[in-house]
Amino acid sequence: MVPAVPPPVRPNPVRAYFGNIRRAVSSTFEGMTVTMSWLFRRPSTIQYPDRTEKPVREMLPETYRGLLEVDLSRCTACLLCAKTCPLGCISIETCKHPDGAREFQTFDIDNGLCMFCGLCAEACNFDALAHTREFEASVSSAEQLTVRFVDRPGRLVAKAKDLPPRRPRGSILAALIPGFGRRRRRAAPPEPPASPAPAPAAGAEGPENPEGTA
Amino acid sequence: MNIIQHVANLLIRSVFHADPASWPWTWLVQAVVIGIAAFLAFAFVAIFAGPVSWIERRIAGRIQSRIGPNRVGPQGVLQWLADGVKCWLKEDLVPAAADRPLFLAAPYLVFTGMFGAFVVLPFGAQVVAADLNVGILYLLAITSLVVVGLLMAGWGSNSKWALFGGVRSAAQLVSYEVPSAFSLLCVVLLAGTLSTQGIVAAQGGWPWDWFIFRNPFMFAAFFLYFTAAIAEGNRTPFDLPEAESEIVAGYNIEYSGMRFLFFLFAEWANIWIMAAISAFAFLGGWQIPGIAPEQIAATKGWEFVGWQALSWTIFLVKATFLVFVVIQIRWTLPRLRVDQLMITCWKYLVPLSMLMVLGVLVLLALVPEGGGADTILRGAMVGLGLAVVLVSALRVRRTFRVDREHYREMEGRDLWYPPYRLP
Amino acid sequence: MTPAEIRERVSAACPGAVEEFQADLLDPVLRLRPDRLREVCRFLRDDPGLRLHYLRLVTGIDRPAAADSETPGGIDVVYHLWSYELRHGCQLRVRLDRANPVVETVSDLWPDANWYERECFDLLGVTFAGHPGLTRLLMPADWVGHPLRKDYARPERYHGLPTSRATVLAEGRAAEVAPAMHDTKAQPIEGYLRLNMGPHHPATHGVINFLLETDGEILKKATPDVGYLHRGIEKLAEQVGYVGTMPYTDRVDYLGAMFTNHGWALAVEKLLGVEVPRRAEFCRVIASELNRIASHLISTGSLAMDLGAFTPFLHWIRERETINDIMERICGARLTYNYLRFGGVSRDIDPETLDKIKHWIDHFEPMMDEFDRLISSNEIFVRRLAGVAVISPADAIAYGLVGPNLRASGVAWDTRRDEPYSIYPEFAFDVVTGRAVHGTLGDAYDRYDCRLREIKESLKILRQAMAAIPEGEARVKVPRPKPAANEVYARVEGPRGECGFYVVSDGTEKPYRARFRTGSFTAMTIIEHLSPGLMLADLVALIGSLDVIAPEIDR
Amino acid sequence: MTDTPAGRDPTAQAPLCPTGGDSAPLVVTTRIDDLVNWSRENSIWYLLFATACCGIELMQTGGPRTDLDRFGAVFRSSPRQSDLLIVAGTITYKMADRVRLIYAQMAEPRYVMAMGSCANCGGLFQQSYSVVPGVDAIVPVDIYLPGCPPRPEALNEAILRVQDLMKSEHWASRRQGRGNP
Repeated sequence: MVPAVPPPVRPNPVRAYFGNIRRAVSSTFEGMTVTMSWLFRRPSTIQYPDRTEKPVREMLPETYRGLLEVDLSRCTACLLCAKTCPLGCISIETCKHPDGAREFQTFDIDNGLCMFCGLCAEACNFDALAHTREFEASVSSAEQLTVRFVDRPGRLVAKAKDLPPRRPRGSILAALIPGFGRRRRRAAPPEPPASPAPAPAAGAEGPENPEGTA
Repeated sequence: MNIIQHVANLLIRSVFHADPASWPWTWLVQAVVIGIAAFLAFAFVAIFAGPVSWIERRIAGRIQSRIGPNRVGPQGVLQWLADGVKCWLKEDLVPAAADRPLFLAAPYLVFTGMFGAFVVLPFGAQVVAADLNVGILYLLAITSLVVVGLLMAGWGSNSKWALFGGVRSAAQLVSYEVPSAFSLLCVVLLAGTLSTQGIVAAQGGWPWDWFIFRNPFMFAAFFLYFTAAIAEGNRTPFDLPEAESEIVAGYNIEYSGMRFLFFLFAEWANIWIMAAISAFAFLGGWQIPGIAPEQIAATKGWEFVGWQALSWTIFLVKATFLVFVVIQIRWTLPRLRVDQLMITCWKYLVPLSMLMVLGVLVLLALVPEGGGADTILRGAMVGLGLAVVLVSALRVRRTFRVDREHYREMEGRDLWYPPYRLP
Repeated sequence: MTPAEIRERVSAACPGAVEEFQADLLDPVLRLRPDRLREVCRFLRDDPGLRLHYLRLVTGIDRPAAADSETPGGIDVVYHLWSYELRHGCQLRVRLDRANPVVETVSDLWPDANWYERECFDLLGVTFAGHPGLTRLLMPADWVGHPLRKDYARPERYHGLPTSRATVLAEGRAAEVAPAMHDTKAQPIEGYLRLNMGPHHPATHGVINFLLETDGEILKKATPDVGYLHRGIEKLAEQVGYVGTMPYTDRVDYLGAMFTNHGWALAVEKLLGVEVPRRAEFCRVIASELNRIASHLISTGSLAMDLGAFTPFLHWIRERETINDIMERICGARLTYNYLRFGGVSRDIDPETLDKIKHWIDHFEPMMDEFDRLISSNEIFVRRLAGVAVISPADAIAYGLVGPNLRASGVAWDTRRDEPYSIYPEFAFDVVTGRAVHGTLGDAYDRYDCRLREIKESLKILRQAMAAIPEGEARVKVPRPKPAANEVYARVEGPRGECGFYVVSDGTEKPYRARFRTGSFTAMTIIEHLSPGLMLADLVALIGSLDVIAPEIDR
Repeated sequence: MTDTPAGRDPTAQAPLCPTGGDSAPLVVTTRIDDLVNWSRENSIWYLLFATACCGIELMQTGGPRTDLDRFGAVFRSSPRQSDLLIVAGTITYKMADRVRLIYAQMAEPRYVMAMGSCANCGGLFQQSYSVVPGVDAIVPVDIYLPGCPPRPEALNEAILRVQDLMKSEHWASRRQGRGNP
């Protein structure tokens, strides 16, 4: 198992001298032909953000774990995600109305704290909390790192029985973060919905109506 | 008579209507002309050193399968300007514990050493700031001035890493002076003069008139000189004074802003200078194939200017090609260790360059210039040069043919990553 | 030889030394009397029938007395021993007094115990009598308390820096108080130049500090000073539970996150007794081998970069980008995969991804030849590495080197083959060892060469695995893990060698103690031994060729 | 919507950093500002300060796929020559004073980016006994970049964000406004 170390071989000094020169010259030459050949190949750079064939987020696979996003219209506030998160970067608060309905006080995800491990999205049974393919979220103050998903007071907690279809991933974040996704390429074509599920008509108009408020 | 005297005399005759030989203010006019020439040279250095940095970054980019600066101006050509302006306006820090005078003066000394070399570079038949009769000696001497600056920077920074860089560069430059001097001695032996213009004049426009293809010893001497010059210019594989992974940034580690810019400036310009020296000493300089310098001198007016411009272009193209080679070497090779650096110099380059001097001497005695043997020798050497070019072209082609076949195979398949492609 | 047989021999040779033999544990343990430890250790190492030359791990477990129990609390110090020649091992343990834990050092028997014991002293406060330099290893020298003790309380501030995020936010801006530079400096040697290489240095592969004593370019001594990235993952594992630790293991070795995932999953699955579906095993192997290639690309490329050649590094980065793309498809992240789950993997690998892996392998193989032409056969590169920092096989074992570093010294040991786990025995691949291509056996070039050849072996495994991948489920549902009180040591062959997870459970949802045994930690210990006489540039080559990364050392 | 050459929509930029009271600078000043800011934003030399996982992504960002060199951003090893300190990774208490030292050694104008969760707020190691909860406890941070680690394009975007920040500045404001910690 443990081999003996062979003694170093001492070569003929004259042959070694000229051998060194020969090897130095030939290996330098070989290396330079390789580097030269790269001058004739096209670079593999993707020219983010503006000179790409399509936005980089669309090149990413569906499985990519980007920024977290919750579709509150599907969230039953079961708190599974918040419990699963090893860090506690999801904070959910609800309050109960006298008429029995529960409404969201806060649903914050601290992007600064999040480690994008995907455990919370895995825990979510209703496909409400999910990773998007978004990644552009640099901000200039630490407070802005927290994304507050409850955009207005009185947003009701969804019932597990009748859930609306999931809104396209990324569309909620885009509505929430000012200047989000501003690194668009030049003359971006109208973006197709990212998920195969058809976007509900209600999803298109601003802060949309969750079911059951009427 | 060099161009400065020529212009000064012209000025004195036409503007002051005096005889330059007896007029008492001749020296003043000459001084003014020299000043203007120095400014022009400075502008040239600036305008050249900057784009060299851009060229280097683009070439490095392509070699590394990326793009390099392409956002500032068309294809990023103004990148060097942005870097320059930014560095200029950055805070100029002097470490509290630094040796202030040395620290402040070092970049300028390095710059002076580099800039002084431009005085004797023959850009064209009539375009040389001063055609010294000891041109080569002057070149060797003035480029050594750089080492004083680097040592000052290393010592004055009061940083151990900088000190390492400074000492390394001192040892390196002093050592590599020897093989480069010996290699240039071969040129001097053939040309019979130390004057830079004389050396160019001793060659011709056609490749078989160049010193590099004169005989096998000159062929080897060119590569020896080129290696030594790379070492003197602190370029990879000899970039030990600023070896990033060993001594962080070497002698310039404590420099910021404008002073650091001067170091960079000197580095880029140095590449060009050593390429230019190789070009005029071995590759025929500004000589135009088929036209003798006397014929150009005999022309007048625009024709003269045209020939001049052509000769400058030829010189610049040769030098720029060598700059490209230096850059390619830099992005190919790893770095030597300090002891290997010294071994390379003293055990390989010095004896070999001495051998080349001996060989050139022997051939000078045995093979008379212009004889049949000389012609055969030159033809054989040009053939050798062509063979080197051909072999490397074939190797390059083979290298990326493998890739092209692969790419053809991949073509049409839905790849979500962009494989690099042939253009 | 089984642990029980080893116990027989020890009892025969050192009567009365073994207090207890805990055979019911997954990895049986010999509990020794603290004052007989050295005697037993010497016997275990030197006895021709045992030859336990490799000290795998030394660590401590704090066991404070429970409020209601009568048994006194104590600190256990655990020693894991192994013999490469006889393929057996055992675990020793001594129980020390919690108020004054003192035990004799074994650092003169196994040199890698030096750092293990320093870490134990640092984090648990165990004093090792006779240790040559028992100072803090990971924490700053002026740190108060021993963090891995169960009753450790985090201080409010350290040198004016708040330790909670809330305080930082409340104070609004960067604190003005400058923390004093902590002083870890050993005494400078008279007549030599003291250089501080790191912790922020381009060649130290992360935040590691080297205190160099140099005579010009030649080193008198290089002393590594680590802990600049000590993030207390082991303590956090005790807080977040088995499931929550999985993403933390990603950060133990960010270049080989799949292996730390795998090791952790193996350990917990052993504790739980969970069977993993076959398809999941294939998924694990495919992802692991891709990750091994990615890690070796960084390590060989950055070695070239350390030696001044930047282009090869970027070429490997380019190839790595493609692996990252594949990884993104497989598990959703580029670097911190968090792919494995207890009882499977988080997501099955779809056929399209397998197809893309195949394409990539086809593309990558010619690239390896090109890389060889560009850098591996380059004369300067060879000369920089050949014959530099030679590690003899005996030294490699004694210092606890693992993985390619060990194999480069000629010791053909690969956990995948020799202590098989997962489905590795089903694949045909070679265990590459150093072959002294250009210099001496065990030099820096051999380590580099081993890694390059291992990439080829990984490609072999990948092809076989992709051809043989069965249909089926990639994950069985495992309830929230709550293993019974037990101990386990699980190991996988990571890109930096054996990646071991020593987990002590106590019947709750959280591990009682977790200790990650990583390859870089022991690789660092040998640097001080190898450094005298090297040149400054050789040290860079040595660090690069050992392929150490900071989080693996510091965890 | 007008697109700038870099393809960014200037109207969509959120206010980044208050530049001070001089709301109506002279035309000449603006011109100088334009030139200076142009040079600064196209020549961001960042310090290769890779402490942990984010450091790998930092290297990848300089690599062929994302190639920060396109924007004139290259890495320097010496803090003296760097404009941007990218804190890429966890900062422990043992490391904290070195970060401060590195920041102090940088020449003005200097910028700091906290890359990744650990630098933002301690991230997943926030509860650890040895990790500084956010690099903004040590040095003033200009840009926070979430991600664990952020992908190279995200870092690229953050660099563009630094460019925006530079664009909105008066050329001398940095020297006056910031103190040496």
